[in-house]
Amino acid sequence: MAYGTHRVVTNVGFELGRGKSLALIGESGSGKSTIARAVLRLLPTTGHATGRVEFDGQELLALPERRFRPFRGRRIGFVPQDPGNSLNPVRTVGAQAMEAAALLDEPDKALRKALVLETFAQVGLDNPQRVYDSYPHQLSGGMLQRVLIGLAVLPRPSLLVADEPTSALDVTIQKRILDLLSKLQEELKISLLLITHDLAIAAERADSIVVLKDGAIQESGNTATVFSAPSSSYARKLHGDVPALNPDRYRPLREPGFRHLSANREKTPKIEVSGVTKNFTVDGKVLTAVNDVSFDVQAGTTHALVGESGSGKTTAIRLLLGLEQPDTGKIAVGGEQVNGRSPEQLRSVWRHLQLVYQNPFTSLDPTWNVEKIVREPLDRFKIGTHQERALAVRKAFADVGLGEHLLSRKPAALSGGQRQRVAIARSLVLKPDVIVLDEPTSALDVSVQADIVEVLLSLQVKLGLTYIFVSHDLALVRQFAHTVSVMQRGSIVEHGTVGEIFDTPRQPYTRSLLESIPSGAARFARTQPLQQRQIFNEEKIA
Amino acid sequence: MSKAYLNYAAKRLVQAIVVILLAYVFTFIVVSILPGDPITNVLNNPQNGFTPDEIKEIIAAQGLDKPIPVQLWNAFSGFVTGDLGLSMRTNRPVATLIGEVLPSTLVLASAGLAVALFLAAIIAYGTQFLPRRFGQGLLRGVPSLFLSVPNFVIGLVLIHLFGFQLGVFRVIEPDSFWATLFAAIALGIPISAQIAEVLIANLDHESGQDYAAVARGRGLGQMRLFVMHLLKPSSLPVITVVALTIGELLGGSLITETVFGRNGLGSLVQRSVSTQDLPVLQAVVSLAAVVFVVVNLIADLTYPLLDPRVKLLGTQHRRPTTADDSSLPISKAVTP
Amino acid sequence: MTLASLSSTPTTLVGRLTGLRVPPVVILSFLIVTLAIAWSLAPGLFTGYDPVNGTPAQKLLGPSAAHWFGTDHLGRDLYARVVYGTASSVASALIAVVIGVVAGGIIGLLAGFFGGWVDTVFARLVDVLLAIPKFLLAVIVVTAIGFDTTNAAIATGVSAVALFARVMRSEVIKTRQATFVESSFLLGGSRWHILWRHVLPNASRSVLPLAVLQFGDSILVIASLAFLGYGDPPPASDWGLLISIGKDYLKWPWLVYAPALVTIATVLSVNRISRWLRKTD
Amino acid sequence: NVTPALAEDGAHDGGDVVFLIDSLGDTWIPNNSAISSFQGHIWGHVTDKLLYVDADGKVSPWIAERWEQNDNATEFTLHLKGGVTFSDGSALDAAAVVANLDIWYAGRKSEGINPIGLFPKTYDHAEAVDATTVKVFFKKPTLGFIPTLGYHGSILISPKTIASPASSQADLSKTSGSGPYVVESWKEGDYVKLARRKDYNWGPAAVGQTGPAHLDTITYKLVSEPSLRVAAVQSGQADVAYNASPQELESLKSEGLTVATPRYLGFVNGWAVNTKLAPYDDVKVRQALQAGINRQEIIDTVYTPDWKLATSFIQSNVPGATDQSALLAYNPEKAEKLLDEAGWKKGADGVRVKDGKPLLLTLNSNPYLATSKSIDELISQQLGKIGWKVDIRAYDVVTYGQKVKYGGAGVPAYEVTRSFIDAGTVAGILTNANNGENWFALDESDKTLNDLRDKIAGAGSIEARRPLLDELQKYVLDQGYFIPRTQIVQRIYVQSPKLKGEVYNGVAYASYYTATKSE
Ligand SMILES: Nc1ncnc2c1ncn2[C@@H]1O[C@H](COP(=O)(O)OP(=O)(O)OP(=O)(O)O)[C@@H](O)[C@H]1O
Ligand SMILES: Nc1ncnc2c1ncn2[C@@H]1O[C@H](COP(=O)(O)OP(=O)(O)OP(=O)(O)O)[C@@H](O)[C@H]1O
Ligand SMILES: [Mg+2]
Ligand SMILES: [Mg+2]
Ligand code: NI
Repeated sequence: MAYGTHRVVTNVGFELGRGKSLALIGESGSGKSTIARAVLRLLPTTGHATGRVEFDGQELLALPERRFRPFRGRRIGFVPQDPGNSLNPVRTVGAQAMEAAALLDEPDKALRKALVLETFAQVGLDNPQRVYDSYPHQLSGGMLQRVLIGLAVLPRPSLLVADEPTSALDVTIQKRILDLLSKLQEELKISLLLITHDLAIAAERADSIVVLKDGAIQESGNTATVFSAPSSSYARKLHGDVPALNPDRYRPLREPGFRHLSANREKTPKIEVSGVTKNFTVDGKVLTAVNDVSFDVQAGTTHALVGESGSGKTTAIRLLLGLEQPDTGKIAVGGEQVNGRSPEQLRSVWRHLQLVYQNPFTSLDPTWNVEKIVREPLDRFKIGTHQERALAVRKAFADVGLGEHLLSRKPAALSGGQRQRVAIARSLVLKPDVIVLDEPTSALDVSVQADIVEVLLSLQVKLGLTYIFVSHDLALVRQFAHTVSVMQRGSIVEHGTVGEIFDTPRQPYTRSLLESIPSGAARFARTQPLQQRQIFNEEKIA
Repeated sequence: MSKAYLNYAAKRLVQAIVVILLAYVFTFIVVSILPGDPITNVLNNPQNGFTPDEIKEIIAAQGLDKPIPVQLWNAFSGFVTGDLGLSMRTNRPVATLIGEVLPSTLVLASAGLAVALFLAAIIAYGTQFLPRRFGQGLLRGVPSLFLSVPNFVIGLVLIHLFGFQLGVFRVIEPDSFWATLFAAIALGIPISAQIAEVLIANLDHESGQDYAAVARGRGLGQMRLFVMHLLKPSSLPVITVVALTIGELLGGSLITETVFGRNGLGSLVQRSVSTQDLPVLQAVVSLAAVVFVVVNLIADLTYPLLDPRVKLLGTQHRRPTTADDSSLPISKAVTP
Repeated sequence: MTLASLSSTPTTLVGRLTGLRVPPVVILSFLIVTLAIAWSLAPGLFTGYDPVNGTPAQKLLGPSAAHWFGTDHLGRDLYARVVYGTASSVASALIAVVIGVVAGGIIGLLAGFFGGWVDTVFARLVDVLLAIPKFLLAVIVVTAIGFDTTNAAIATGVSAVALFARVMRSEVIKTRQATFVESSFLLGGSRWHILWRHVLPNASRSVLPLAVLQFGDSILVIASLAFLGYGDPPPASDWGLLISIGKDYLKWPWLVYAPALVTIATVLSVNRISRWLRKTD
Repeated sequence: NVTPALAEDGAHDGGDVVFLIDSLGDTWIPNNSAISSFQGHIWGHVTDKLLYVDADGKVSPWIAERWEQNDNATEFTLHLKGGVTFSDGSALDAAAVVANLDIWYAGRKSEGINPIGLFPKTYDHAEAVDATTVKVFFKKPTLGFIPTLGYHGSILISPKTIASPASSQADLSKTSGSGPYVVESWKEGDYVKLARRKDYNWGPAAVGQTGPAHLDTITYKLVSEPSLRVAAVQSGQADVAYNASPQELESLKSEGLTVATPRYLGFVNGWAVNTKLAPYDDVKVRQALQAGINRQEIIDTVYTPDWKLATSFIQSNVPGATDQSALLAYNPEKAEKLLDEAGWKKGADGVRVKDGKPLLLTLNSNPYLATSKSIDELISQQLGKIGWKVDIRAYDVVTYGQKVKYGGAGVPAYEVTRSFIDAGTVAGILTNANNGENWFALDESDKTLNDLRDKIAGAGSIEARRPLLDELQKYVLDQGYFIPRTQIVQRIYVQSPKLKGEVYNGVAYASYYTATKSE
C-alpha cells in the first residue's frame, strides 16, 4: 500500500476467522489505519493498495467501486479512530443513523427508526431518543463512540473493523466500550479486526495478534504465544517498554528519590501548595476547577498528579507556575511565594522552575531552529557569554540523548520523541531545581516514552531535580513517581507514596481508576496513556 | 433562541451602528481632502469670466467657506435624519439622483451575484464528479484564471463579441435583459472565482474529514455522499464570503457600468468623483457602507442559526474555516 | 484553525524550489514572473526600440517579426512600450502591497496582541475600511492625492489595509494562544520579545501567500484605475495605461490584447505561486 | 410646410434618431449648462436664439427679425418675431427677452445660477418697448453684443422657468424653451429623449426651413467609450456617434458612414505662452518654439486630412482671420539657430542647457480634448530633436481647472481650445486691462500690443477693425506669444448614411432640426 509514491505498508498478510478477533498493534504511523482503510477501500484518492483482500472467498481489491459498495456497511462495519470527527457535524445523529439503517432490508421507515433506537439502547446509551435528535457536538466523546459502534453493528455485518475505538476516551469509559465490543462480538457472531497501539488491550481482547512496525509485520500469531514467547526483537522491546508489565524497571534510578523522601521528612519541602482553590466563570456559571488542593513535594523526588480528564490537574500546575492566580490558598516554590506575583516578579521564580508541556510540538516555535529554541532561556535570562551558552545548549542536548546534527533543524523535521526531548533540553539548560511535566509522554509511543522516562530519571539522580508529574497513566506513574495525589473534580481525594496508593487504595475512585486498567494487566499489564487530542484541540480553539 | 444568541445579536447590532456612523465620518474626512469642488471649478474656468468677488459670493452662498467640522456637523445631522442634501454638480437632490440609479445597480449586482454563485457552483461541485487527473485539474485552475483577467477586459471582449459581432444585445440599451446578463457575467466572473475557491477548499476539507470516510464506510455512493453530507457544510461558509463580496459587487459595478454604459451607482460615483461632487460621493459611499454592514450583520446573525457547529460562548463566536484567510468570517476578525 | 496548522513545515523559498517537487505549472509561473522582473530591471536588454519616440509614419502596424506586438498610434513599438512599462506596473503593485502589508500588519499585530481596547479601536477602524467598497475608496483616494501611478498604488494599498489587518489579527490571536508563546514567557521572554520573535514570524507565514496574491490583485486594481483614467501622464506605458489607450483604438485590437495578455499572464503566474506557497506551507 | 430638402430627397417626415454622446454634462440649469460641449446639443434643439450664426460666422435673423444700434454701439433695438411661444404656452415676447437678458447678465448667484460668462459685462439694462420690441442699453461701446446673441450661451428660456428655483431648473423636464423639440423624458447621466414640437414654425431662415422638424424623436444617449459609440453606429444600433477617435475616421468613411468635422469659430488649438516664466521671457526661445513644431506631422499622425493647418491663432473661418502661414512653417534649423543664439547649448544627452538648467517645457494636457495627450507626445518628440526636454502632465477636469491657469507658475504654455463668435473678443484676452484675461502674462508691458488692443476694442465698425486684427495676428505670432498647433475640430460626428440634412452652426453643434432619416 502506498500514498502517492510513498510506500507505507509492505507485504502484510493475515487471516481472521469467523467470529474471532484479531488485534493489529504497532506504534503510531506503523500503518495500522492504512490497513483498516484498505480493507474497506476507503483510502484517500492519493493512496492505493495492491495484493489481495479476500472476504468470504471474494477478492475485494479488484472489484469495481460500484460492485464493492454493497460490502461496505452491510457486510463490513467500520468503527473509526476519532469519534469527534466521524459524524457529520451539521446533520443530526439520527439522520446519519438512518443512513446505516437503510442498509437493512426493512422497507418501513418507522420500524427502521425503532431499530436504530433499539441499537442505541443496546450500546448503552441511556436516552436513545435524545441522542437521535442531537447534533454530534452535543454529545460527549464516549457517547459518540458508542453511537459509531451502534451504527457499525446496526446492519449486522459479519466483520467489524475497529480502528483504535477507545484511544480518544477516558480510562473509565474505555473499559466500558471494550466490554461492549466484546459482548456484541459474542452475541452477534461478528469477526473483529481490532486496531490498537495498546498492548494490554490486545492481550485482553484478541484471539490473535499481528505486530506491525514501519508497515511490515514483525510477528503474528495466537495472543498467548506472542506474549509469552515473543520471537522478534521488536516485540520483545515493546514488551519491555510497557510500564504496566515492568513496574520496577527503573528501581535503581528511583532509589535516591525515596531516600530523599524519608531523609527530608522534617525539612521544609521544595514545593508547598496549601488550600488552593480556583474558579472559572463560563457562561455565567461558576466552575471550580481546583478545590482546596494541598500537597508538598520534597526536593529530589517526583510527585505525580493523576485523575481522569478534566479533574483539574493542568489547572493545578498552572497555578503552581503562577500562570493563573488562585482564588484562595498559598503556593511556594523553593521558599519563594508564587501566588500574588506579577509576571515580572515571577521571572526569578521561573529561573528555577520550568515546565514541559503535554504536546511537544505546539510548545516549540515552528519558525525557529532547535538550537535557537534551546538557547532561548539563556538569552532571555542573560546567562553566560555567547560561547558558554552554545556549550550549555550542546550539553543539554547530550543530556537528553540527542545528536548535535539535529541542532540546525526546525521542529517540523523532528519526530515526536525528539521534539519532546528538545522541550526537555530547553527546560534543563537553565539548570532549574524543579521541572513540571504535564503529561510529557502522552503523545508518544511506548518505546519513545520509555527512553524519555529513563532520561528524566537519570537526570533527577544526577542533578537532584524535583519533578511534578501529571499523567493519566497509572502504570507509568507507578514506574516513575515517588508520591502521588489522586484528583477528582478539582479535589485531591487521596495521596501518599506510590506503594501506598497502588497497593492499598482507600478511595473507591482510586480503585475504579486502577481497575479500569485492562484486566489483561494481570498477565501483561496496560501500556499507553490516554490521548486527549480531541479535547485538547477543542479547548484551544474555543 | 438562547440568551447567548440574543446577547451576541445585540452586541453585533451595536457594533454595526457604530461602524456605519464611523464610516460616515471617515468618508466625510476623506472626501473633504479632495482638492476641489464642482462649483469653484466652473467658476474658475476663465471662459466663464467671473471676477474674484463674484466667485467668493457664490461660494459663500453654498456654505463651502465654513470650517470642515461645521460642514461635517451639518451634513451628518442631515444624514441621520435622512436628508442627503443637494448635489453640487447637478443641483438636484442627492436622494433623487441615487433613487434614479439605484434600481439599475441593484439589478446588476443581484444578477452578478447570481452569475457568480452559478459559476462557482458549477466549478466547485464539478470538481467532485470529474476524473481527478484531467478534467478536474483544469476546472480547479479556472478560479485562478478568472481572478487574473481584468474586469474591464472581460467586459470589452463580451461587448465586442456579443454586442457587435453576434448582435445578441444592443449596446445602447444596457438595461435590456441580454445586456444586463453580459454585464452581470463580467461583474460576476471575478467574484465567482473567490466563491469557487472557498467552496473547493471547503469541499476538499470536508471530504477529507473522517466523517466522510465513515459515511462511505456505511455504503454511501459519491453522489449521495455529496448531496447528503458534503453540500451543506461546505456551502454554509459561502454565506460569509458572499456577504463580504457585497462591497466588491458595488465597487466592481463602477467599472462594469462604465464599460457597458449602464447608468448606475458606479457611474454616478465616477461622474461625481471626476467633478468632485462631495454630497453625492458622501451619500453613495455611506450607502455602500450601510449596505455592507447590514448584509454582513444579517449573515453573522443567521449563520449561527444555520450551522449547528457554531458555538456562542458568551459573545464569542466561531465559524468553521473557510478557504483562505482573506475570506475569514468577518466576525472572526472583527469581534474582539 | 486546528493546532495542526501550526505544525506545518517551514522551509525557505530556495529550499522549496530545489528540494521539493515543484509542479511544472509553478515553474512556468516562476519563469514568467522572473521575465517580468527582468523586464522591469533591464528593459533595454529585451528590445532595441525606443518606448517614447516612435516613427509617426509607421503608426498602427500589425504584429510582425519587426514589431512583435505591432505599433501604436504614434508609431511606437508596442512590445517596447510593454517592456518599459513593466517597471512602473510592477513597482506600483509592490508599493500597494507594501503599504497594505505594513500598515495592515501593524494594525493587526497590535490589535491581536494587546487585545482589549486597542483591539476594539482597531477592529472598528478596520470594519470601517472594510465597509467602504475598496475600489470606491481607491478612486476617491487617488482623486484626493492626484492622478499618477504611484498615487494609484497608494490608493490601492490603502484599500488593502483592512484585509491584511484582519488576517494579521486573526493569525496573531491564533499564535498568541499557542503553547510556545506561553512557554517563551516562562523562559523569561518579555512581551516585546514574544511579539517580535515569536508572534510576528509565525503570523506572517500566512500573510506571505496573501501578500503574493495581493500583488497580482494590485496589478489589476491599478490597471483598472488607469483604465478609468487615474494613471500616469504620457509617455508612461504601464500595462493598464496601454490597455486603456488601446481601447480607444479597437480597430487595431492588438493594442488592447497584447498588454492585456501580458497582464493576465503575470497575474495568473503570481496567483499560481501564491496558491503553491499556501499549499506547501 | 414643405421644405426644399424634403422635396429633393423624396424623404418623409418621421423617424427616430439615437445620438451617442460621451457625457451629458453636469447640472441642467440653463445658464450653467448652455455652453457645455455636451448639453449644448440638447439646448440647441430645445431652445431658440435671438440670432443665428452660421458656420462661417455670418449673423442672420431668427427670433429677432431686425435690429438696430446707435453709432457708438451702446444702445441696441431688437424687433422680435410675433406668435412665438414656449412649450409651456407662454409667449416669447419682449418681456421674456428682457428676463432672459437679465439672467444672462447677472444669474442668481445665491442660488447657484451663474451668469453667462461671455455675456458682455458692459450690459446696463433692457426695456420692453412693446410686445415685440426690446431696447438694450450698455455702459460702454459693445460691438460684440449682436454676435453674442447667436452664441450658444444665449438660449431663450421661458420666464416661468427663469423664475423657478435652481433645484427646479436643474430638472430638465421642467424647463421650457421655444425650440423645435421638447424634452420627452430624461435621466441624469443616462439619456435625454427629445420629441418634435408640431406647432413649431419660427426656425431660422438661414437653414432653409422654418416649420416643424422632420424627425419624431432624437435621443441623446450617454456611452462613454468612444470605440463603443462608433461600433454601435457601425452595427446600425445608433445613428450618430459623437467624438470618435480621429484615427478611425478614414476607415469609417470607406465603410460609407458620414463623417463630419465642422470647425467652430474661435481660437485655434495652441498654447498661450507665459512670458513671465523663464526661459519663455526670451523672444528667441518663443520663436524657436514656433518654428520647432511640425504641424503637418500632427495632422498626419494624430488627425486626418479633415483637420486644417493653423494659419493664424484664430480659426480661418472666423471673419477677420488672416493667413499667417509663413510664420508657422516648420523650420528646425531656424529653431536650433535661435536657441544657439539665446545661449542654449546642446548637452551630451541632446538636451540644451543654459546656466546649468535644462531647456524644459511643461505641458498640461487639456482634459477636454481627447487627442491632446497624443499631440503633446508627438510634439515632445519633435522638440526633443532640437534639444527640448518636454514634461507632460495630465489632470482630471477639476484639478486641471485648479492648477492650470493662464500665466500660472509651472504653466509655461496654456493649451487653448475656445470658441467665440466675434473676433473682437480677442482684445479682451491680450492684457489685464479692463478685467482682461492676460493670456501671455504681459500685463501692460508690451506697448505695441496695448495699442492694438485699445484700437480694436474701440473700433466702431467691422471694416475699421479688420486691418487692426491682421496686424495683431502677425504681431502675436511673430513674438511667439501664441503657438498654434492645429485648427481645432472639437466636435466629430460619425453618422449613419440614412441620416441626412443636418446643419452645423458657428460653434459646430449639429442641429437635426432640418434632418431627415430614410428607412
Ligand atoms: N493520506 C495520506 N497521504 C500520505 N501519507 C499518509 C496518509 N495517511 C497516512 N499516511 C502515512 O502512512 C503511514 C501509516 O499511517 P497510518 O495512519 O496507517 O498509521 P497508524 O498506524 O494508524 O498510526 P496511529 O497510531 O497514529 O493512528 C504514516 O507514515 C502516515 O504518515
Ligand atoms: N481557562 C479556563 N477557563 C474556563 N474553564 C477552564 C479553564 N481552564 C480549565 N478549565 C476547566 O477546568 C476544569 C479542569 O481542567 P484541567 O485542564 O485542569 O483538567 P485536566 O485534569 O488537566 O484534564 P486533562 O486530563 O484533560 O488535561 C475543566 O472542566 C476545564 O474545562
Ligand atoms: Mg491510525
Ligand atoms: Mg491537562
Ligand atoms: Ni464652447
